[in-house]
Amino acid sequence: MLDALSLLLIFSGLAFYLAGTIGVLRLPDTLCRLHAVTKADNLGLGLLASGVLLQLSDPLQMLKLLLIWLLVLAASATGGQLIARHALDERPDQRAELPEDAK
Amino acid sequence: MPDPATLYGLLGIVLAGLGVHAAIVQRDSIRRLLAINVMGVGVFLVLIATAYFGPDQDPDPIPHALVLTGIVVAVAATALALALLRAFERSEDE
Amino acid sequence: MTPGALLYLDLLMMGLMLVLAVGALYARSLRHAVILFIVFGLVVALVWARLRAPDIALAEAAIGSGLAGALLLAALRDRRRGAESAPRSPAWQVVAVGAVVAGLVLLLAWAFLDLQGERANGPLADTVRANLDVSGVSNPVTAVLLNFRAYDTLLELTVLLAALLGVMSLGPQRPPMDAAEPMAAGLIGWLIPLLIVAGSYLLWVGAHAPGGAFQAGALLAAAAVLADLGGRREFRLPGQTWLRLLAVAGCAVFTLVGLAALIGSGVLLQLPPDWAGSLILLIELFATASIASALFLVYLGGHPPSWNSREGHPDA
Amino acid sequence: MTEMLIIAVILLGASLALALLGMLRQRAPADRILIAQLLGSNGVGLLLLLSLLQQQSALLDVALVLAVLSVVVVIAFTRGRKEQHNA
Repeated sequence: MLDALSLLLIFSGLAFYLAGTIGVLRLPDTLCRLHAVTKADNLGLGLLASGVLLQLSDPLQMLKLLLIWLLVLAASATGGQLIARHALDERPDQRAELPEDAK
Repeated sequence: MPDPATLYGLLGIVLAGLGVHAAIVQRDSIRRLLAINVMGVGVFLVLIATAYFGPDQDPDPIPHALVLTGIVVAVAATALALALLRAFERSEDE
Repeated sequence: MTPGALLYLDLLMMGLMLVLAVGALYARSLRHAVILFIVFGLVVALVWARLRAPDIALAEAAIGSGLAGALLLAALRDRRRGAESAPRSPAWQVVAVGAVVAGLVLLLAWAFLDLQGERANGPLADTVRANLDVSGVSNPVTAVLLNFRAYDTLLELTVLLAALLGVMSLGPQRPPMDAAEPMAAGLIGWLIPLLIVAGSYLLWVGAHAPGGAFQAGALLAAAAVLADLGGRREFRLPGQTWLRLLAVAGCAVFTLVGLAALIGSGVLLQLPPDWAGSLILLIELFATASIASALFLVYLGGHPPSWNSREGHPDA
Repeated sequence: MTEMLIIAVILLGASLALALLGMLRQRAPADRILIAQLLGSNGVGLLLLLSLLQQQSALLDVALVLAVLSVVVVIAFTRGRKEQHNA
């Protein structure tokens, strides 16, 4: 039962990872690809990590898993911003397509 | 079914070969440094592959310790080479 | 688990490594080449994990990719724009060298496959496992590094020190970076304590699980490099004189312990089994500090600015 | 369970490889930096699955270090460029 639930979570996580990859391959510009990678992969990792969590018995390891997920979440949010700004510095033309308050 | 140790070992040899080739063919010194580092990874890969005995068996710890040492020495050598390069470029500017 | 079941994963990872290596070696733009090399290092760390070498995966992620990457990117920043693309050898040389190297690779591959038949989990590995109780630690890699082959590790610390001396004698440090924009600074601000905690954890856990002085030192050095990237070189770091002292301390403590063992047992670096655990922890503590400060000082790329005035010829 | 985990690991590896190769086609440097971010999240997932599969809890530590270091790499990339513009 636990195994089945765990696998369900892991495979739903995989679906999000795959969606992120398809986004990377199909989306037209850097900012969209950035969006695909950060959003899909964070959800994917969250689901996958909860699936793995069910298989662990040591509370310390569970805590570590939670820490890893929070870290990736926070890091990709800020890291994504940094990369986006970097992309805009390099391709100022993309800035024109942004909504007014994001410039 | 090919054994992963054999596959990764062969890849290590190929990577080392690519590193040697690029180290000779490339003229740019930073590129040569990259090449020497890729060569090193190839050698490490051969070592770790020979230490691997399947998913259920503990690997041989001695090559692991060797490679760990090797990684630190490689980065120290890279740093020294980059400092030499910088000193050289500075002296060329003068 | 059925052997060979992960074959498809292996093939994927091998393909990736090859593509990234070729990219890192032959990319037209040097900047792309460096980025690809760093990404290559991250993939290699995954491969180490796959080959049951977590000790090395930790070191590769921290040193092979992180620190080496920071060094190379700093070197790129130093370069003049015009020096971006030095010429490559003429095509006939590329092909000729390629043919010779291909021959060598085939020869080596043949030798490797020939030896592969009689490969066994060697007698040395059995010796290590049989003597693990007297080593003072239960992680076999740490036992080899700090007890059975302590010579190698002592000499390795010396190599690191020699590299540091070389770097410091070659010229002044890079000027500090500008202060980072608020968002990057915020990210750096909470990553640094996390790296310090993770480093201390790896040092402690190294006695019985993957981790130890090298990984811990590398993470601490990464924390210092991050502070530098944020434009705050002196941010709560020990002063540079202290860093230099710490860089020597690892070698010094290691040598002293080795000499004490020489007096006690008549053999240099032969740790007494009852004390080995605590002595290894002592050595590792100082080795961690040494590795961290040496790697950071090496990253700074020269001697401190205060030395210029003392020499009387400021070279800027 | 083990068979399903192996399938999951291979799928995740394929996703990682495809995304990396797709990213390599892009010319913009920002896309290359995105690769580090991508390796952070996908690599961490791969390591978690491998830790279950190989019964090696140490791979959780590797996952943690990979997650932190991929952010360090992203910062080093983005900082690097800024400095070059100012120079």
